[in-house]
Amino acid sequence: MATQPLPIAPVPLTVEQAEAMSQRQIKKHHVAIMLLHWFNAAVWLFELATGTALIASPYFRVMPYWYINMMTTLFGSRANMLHFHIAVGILWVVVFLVYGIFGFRTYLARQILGKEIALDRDDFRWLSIRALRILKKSDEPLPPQDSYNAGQKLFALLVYAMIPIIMITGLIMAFHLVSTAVVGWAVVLHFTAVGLVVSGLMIHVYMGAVFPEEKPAFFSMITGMVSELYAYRHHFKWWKEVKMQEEAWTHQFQGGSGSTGVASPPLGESAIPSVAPEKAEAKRGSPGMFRRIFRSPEYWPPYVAGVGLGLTLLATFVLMGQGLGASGAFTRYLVAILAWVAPHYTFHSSYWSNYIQPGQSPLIAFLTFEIFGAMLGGFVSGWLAGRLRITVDKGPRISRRTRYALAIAGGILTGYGARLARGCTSGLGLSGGAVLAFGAWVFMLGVFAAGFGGAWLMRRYWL
Amino acid sequence: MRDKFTRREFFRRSTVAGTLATVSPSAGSAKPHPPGWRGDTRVATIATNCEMCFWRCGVLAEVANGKVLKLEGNPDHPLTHGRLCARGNAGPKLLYDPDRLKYPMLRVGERGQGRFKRISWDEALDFLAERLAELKQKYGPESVAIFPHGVAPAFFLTLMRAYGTHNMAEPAFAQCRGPREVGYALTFGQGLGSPEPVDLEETKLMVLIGTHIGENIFTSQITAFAEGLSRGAKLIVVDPRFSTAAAKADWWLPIRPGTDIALLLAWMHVLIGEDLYDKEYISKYAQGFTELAAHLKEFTPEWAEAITELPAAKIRATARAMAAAKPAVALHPGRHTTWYGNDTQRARAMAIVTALLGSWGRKGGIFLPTEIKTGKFALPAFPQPKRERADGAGTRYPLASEEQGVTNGLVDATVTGQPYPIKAWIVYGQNVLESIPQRPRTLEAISKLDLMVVVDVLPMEQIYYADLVLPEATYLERFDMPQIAQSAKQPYIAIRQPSIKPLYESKPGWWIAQQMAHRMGLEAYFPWKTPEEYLETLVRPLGVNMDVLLTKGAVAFPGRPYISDRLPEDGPLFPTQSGKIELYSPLLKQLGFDPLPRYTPIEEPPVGYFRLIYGRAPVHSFARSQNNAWLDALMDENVAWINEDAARDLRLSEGQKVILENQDGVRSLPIRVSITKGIRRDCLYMVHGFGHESRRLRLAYHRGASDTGLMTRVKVDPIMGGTGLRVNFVKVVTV
Amino acid sequence: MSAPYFQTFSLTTYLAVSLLLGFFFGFFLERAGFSSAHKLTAQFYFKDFAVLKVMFTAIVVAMLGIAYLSLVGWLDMGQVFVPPTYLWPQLVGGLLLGAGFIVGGYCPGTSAVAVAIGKIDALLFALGILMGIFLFGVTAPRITSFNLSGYLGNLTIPTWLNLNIGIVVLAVVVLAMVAFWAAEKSEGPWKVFARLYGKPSKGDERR
Amino acid sequence: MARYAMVTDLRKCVGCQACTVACNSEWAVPTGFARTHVHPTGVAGTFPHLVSSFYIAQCNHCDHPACIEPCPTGATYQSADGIVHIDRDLCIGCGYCVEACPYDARYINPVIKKADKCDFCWPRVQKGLEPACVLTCTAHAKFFGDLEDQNSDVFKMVYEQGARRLETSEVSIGPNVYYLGKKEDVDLVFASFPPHRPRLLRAGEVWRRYLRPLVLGAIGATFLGQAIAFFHQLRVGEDEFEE
Repeated sequence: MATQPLPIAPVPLTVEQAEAMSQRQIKKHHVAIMLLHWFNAAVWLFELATGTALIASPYFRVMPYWYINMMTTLFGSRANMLHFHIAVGILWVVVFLVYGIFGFRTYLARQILGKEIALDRDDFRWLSIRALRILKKSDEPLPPQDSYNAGQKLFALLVYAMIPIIMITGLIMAFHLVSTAVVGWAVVLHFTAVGLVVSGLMIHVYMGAVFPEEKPAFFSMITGMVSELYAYRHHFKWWKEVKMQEEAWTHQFQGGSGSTGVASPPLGESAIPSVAPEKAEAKRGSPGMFRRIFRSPEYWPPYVAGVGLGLTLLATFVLMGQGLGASGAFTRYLVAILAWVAPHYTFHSSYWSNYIQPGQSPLIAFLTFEIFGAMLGGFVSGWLAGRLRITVDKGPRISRRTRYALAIAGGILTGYGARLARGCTSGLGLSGGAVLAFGAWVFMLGVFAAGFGGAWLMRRYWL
Repeated sequence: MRDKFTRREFFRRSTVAGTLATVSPSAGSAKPHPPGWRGDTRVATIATNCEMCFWRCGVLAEVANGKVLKLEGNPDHPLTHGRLCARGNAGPKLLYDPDRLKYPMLRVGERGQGRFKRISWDEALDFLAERLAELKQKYGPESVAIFPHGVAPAFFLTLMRAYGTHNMAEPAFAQCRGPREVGYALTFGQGLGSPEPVDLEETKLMVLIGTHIGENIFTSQITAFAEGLSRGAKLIVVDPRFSTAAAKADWWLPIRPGTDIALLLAWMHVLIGEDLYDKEYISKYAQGFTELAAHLKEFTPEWAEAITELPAAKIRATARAMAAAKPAVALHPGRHTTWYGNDTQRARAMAIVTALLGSWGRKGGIFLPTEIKTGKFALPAFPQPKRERADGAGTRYPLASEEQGVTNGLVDATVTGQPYPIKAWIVYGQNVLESIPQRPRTLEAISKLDLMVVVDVLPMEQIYYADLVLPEATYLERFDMPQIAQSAKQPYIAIRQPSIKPLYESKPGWWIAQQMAHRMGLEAYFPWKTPEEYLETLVRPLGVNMDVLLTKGAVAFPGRPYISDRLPEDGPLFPTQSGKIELYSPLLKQLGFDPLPRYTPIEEPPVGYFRLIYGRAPVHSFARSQNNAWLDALMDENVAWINEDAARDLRLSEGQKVILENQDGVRSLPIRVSITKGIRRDCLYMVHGFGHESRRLRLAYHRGASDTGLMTRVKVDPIMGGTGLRVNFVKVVTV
Repeated sequence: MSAPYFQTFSLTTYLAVSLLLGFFFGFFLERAGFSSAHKLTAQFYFKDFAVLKVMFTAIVVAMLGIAYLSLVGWLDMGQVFVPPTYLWPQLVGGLLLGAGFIVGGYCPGTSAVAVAIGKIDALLFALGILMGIFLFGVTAPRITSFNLSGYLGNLTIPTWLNLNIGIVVLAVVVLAMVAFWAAEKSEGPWKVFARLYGKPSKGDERR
Repeated sequence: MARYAMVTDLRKCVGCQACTVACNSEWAVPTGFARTHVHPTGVAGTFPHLVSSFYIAQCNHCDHPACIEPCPTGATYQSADGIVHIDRDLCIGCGYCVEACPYDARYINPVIKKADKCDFCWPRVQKGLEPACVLTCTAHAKFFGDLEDQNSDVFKMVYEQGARRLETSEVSIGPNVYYLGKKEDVDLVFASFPPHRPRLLRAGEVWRRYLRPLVLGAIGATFLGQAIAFFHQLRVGEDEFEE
């Protein structure tokens, strides 16, 4: 079957071709996606209905009072309505999570990470032309579209961006997570995100359910299939892709007997050429000052890094009245976990309750945020220097599993030692050393003594 | 179009709608508690009295399944009528204080390290009985000294008297009320007792000399003080500091500290000089008036102005105001009155002014106590101690009370070994390191002891030096000797009964005394099994129905507060040697002291030093309540009041942390500075009871600074042994 | 108003500043190579004294800064936190931490940074730290006496030697110079120690 | 209907904080928080004529409360008798009301994570008991009652003895806690603790200034676009897409 070259744009069809095409059905939506879509639609219906009724403050109100009051009496009390709203919200989050965790690669990856909803040049032109056509400013034909046209892509991007915000802020408000200030912001962000989605939702519903041209799209969300003609007319690039896949599929099984000998490379994503990073770099010409300092993989000379660290330490003393630290942060994270896992034990244990201020989570402290910042700093510096790689630092002569065991054992010793000394190399060594605390220098003596002493015993594991 | 359905309309309708939808009308904040219920738990209400300080206000404890939910004032209490101060309300946080002493502990390691091992009650009591027997045999029973405080040790003192020692001393005398009791007893033949019989709600003029009513909170006294003020009574406040009371005063006299006697003498001079005193009252009841008048010749207001730095006109004006209001003048005798070592003479002077105004036993002045005769147990005679009292009461300090004792006298005896060595201390409910000044001396005394026992509720600093520590149950968990308040306008008997079983292994005082009596063969002195039985015997002669007492918590009796309603069986009006008010005291003359109060100048603070004065805060009791979570949240540390100009000279900024160093070089913990106009330049004021050194008091440890720590110098009152505490000077050392 | 300024910060600013300071802390640590266990442990095998150099430089810079600013009166030392000295717990704690360092390859701060750039062993080291801290929390009540022994309050070296702070600062700077000289000179006489552990392994040059 | 109010007599009040602790105890307010506060004014005036008093702060149950409007869910509402309630089941603890109250009478209870404030001990009053602070006041300086009942203490004190409300020209929303006492004392208290203008949380400000216009703009724009498309479709007619 000779394969004619496929046209690059939809050409007018003869009636027979159109008739044939309209009979054939192409699969557009996977059943899981359809179920998710209608579940989502139902959730949005309930949540919008109760949500707008819940907002009673004139600052935020969107619905008139008669509506708010009607819904209140419907649910018996505003508290019941809130609990209903939260219950549906949680169900929504759980379902999406289940989809996200288990179905990610099969259903959502293609859409989110693939290029299915990525806007390209055609899409932008489509948007501008469509608007101008309605306003009678131009009658150019609409550029070919992917499986989702530009408008649908825009709405999909909006929804994928806003849904996490709505979910997170919703949970924060429902369970008063983190702090009051955060809940205050969550209220505002929740309303904004919902508002923006609603702005897109109107067109989505209008286009889907009301606009005649798009009627097949509406039914495709029920049957999962669209007619080839509709695909050809409205989503040409997607139609072409499906066509090429069909040919490749048939070719692979029928034409493989070697007659033509030339097997056209199978289409599909894997064929995307991957450009080796080194080559990419060379291409960009000689590295400038910024790149040489920050992007080069070599470490900085210790004195320069030392001065940088020293100035940061000084700034910390000047601003915060205390030095940098790390082991304290680990302790607070542990207490937070313990308080969450076994609150009774933590509150009553003589040691852990020292870290708990009544009415404040142990995470709200200088050290916890500082160590988190340190990880960010490390990440950025590692990223700039190209050192971001999931690796393991281990001596050449030992296996990974031994290294992991050593790391954990070393960690336990360090954790215990740090608490005993009330600080670690950064908290007590650096900061204590800078203020010339007597204990700090004794502590550093201990660290280096054990370090050098133990080195001989551990030489097999590191060298 | 604007929704005409306005917001307020919306809410009114939604509430109505809410009701229509048969949701309970007050849907929303906490559901109402039906009577006898709190939320959904059945609640029992137990009437007892409070021990967060020594006023013992009436308290109702709401208890549900073994837990005290809330304390509230007891409306049936004859003195406090349902009112309760901040500390009273914070009782549950003492009961459930995680740092409480939980089980008996025996010292391991050196004294001062505070290292103990847990032992059972039997082991502890056997250990104590054995050591007491050993001490009695080696050094005699008098070698054991007891430092009690409050009502809890009452039964234990009976035990120790039966053991054979009379060396007992509580700070209530030599560090607090001593001088005033002795001064008024020398003048009117009887002391004042507690609650003070000051008729504040009926008075026309109140005079407070160094008494911080409003910062020192005794609930019923505050109610009377406030009622009096709102009825238009005038107020004179004599205080170097602009206290809460001074803020309400019509005359605030910012007197130079230590010169109160000069002011009082000047007042007497004006009252007698301008013939304003109550002539009829004095001629009828007093003697020694002529010697007094002669004595006052040259103590003119002008003379007093030079000493007290108070304008003579103001002294004259206040004297005349008192004369105008007499006899309804309530000259408050004060409560903590051990200030400069001449305190008994000052109390005498205040008593004489009260007499000149004729307000003793008169409406609006100082009313008289009414005796209540309670029942007694026929106990065998207590053994007569062979040697005299070690604390000098009756010997070194002739007029010191032998019933309350002189704490600093006992400390001196232990340090010097004179008149005989003291080998054991039993500190029961007292904080010897916080209430007795000269802390190094007390520690030196403790180092000389063979045995140091502490019975307490909280792990104060002193347990670090104790050999044996016994945990006592708090006032909400125990029976105590009932309060017989004879100095209230309506005398009453009020009981303390447990609202829940003692927590952890803490035990009530009566149980400890009874157990020790069995081990020491002194059962004869405890002829009752249960405290209810004891109470029954005590109350029977009063004809009080036990059930009413147990449910209401207190029963009042008709009072005879004024001279006019005295009955013959109340005994002589003025039980002095002469049977009259002794303006001139022959007893003092006979003991070699000034029969008439005289102003003797006291040492002034050296340049750069302030005189350390101290006082109370409304949310704390002495040094006891700093570890109470609710009270700590309201005031977690004390601050040092410093005059604005003095602070400017020292370049101090508000809230800055400084260290105070006294004349002997002793330094305090860091304390914040509070710069104010409301204190004289030469004084520095701080609230007593902070700067705790006990690491086991997690909320109170090292919070604020300790005034007692800075009191390394005292001036002992020769008449009754009280320790004048306001003789220490401090300078500010910036950190 | 004299530094430190944290009292005047609102909670959000306080936390934001903490985050920012932490960012630079992590950034410089990673820049110095402290995110690699090899670079950190190389120190104990006399191959690369980066740890000593960076830490000592940081201490000297901060110490000079603090001494100067408090001298000028801008930094109010009264409000600066000086870690209290618990002599024996800190000595034993140091030994334990040193041992943990050589066995595990990191210390708490550097392990956090190493985790950030993807080191799995650093992640396990961090989990180890949490376990160690939990172990301490559980055993703390039993070792309180040791845990509080050797308490010398907020003792600083100047007060310990009762020397003027200026002299002590100078001494530390000199000590640092000597240490740096010795580290640089490790090619010289100290090389014998390096030979003790044989020539550097292949993986060493690059990291 | 009633109009409940409270009067504090500063001549009698000695600032002993019994009210604060009794209230905390009655309503299990977490340690470190309180529904009513006692703020000393410190010492003012010139020696020797000095002035000092106490400001007893609590919810004033204002005639026109500033805390009801910003509450997103309408959890806080004012019943006809003037008492401002909080529906704990409906409150999400967002803090808008706390920021809005000019008298800082509200706080977020960290244990139950809801807004909390003095509600004049409404459950006790319903049972015929006095509010906890009024019962325990050692100086008998606090009075609670119905302003519309002629022979109540509060009526006499407000309308006959001239008890005053803490209001300024800037903020006058009709607080119903009145203060009685010497003129200089009450003036000092009012001068030391003026109510601040009702504030909106910064999140609220951002919402009002940027986010709300953004959302309304977006919805408006898409609605407009869709409307035009709809009319266009009507005009052009249903060119049914041949199936």
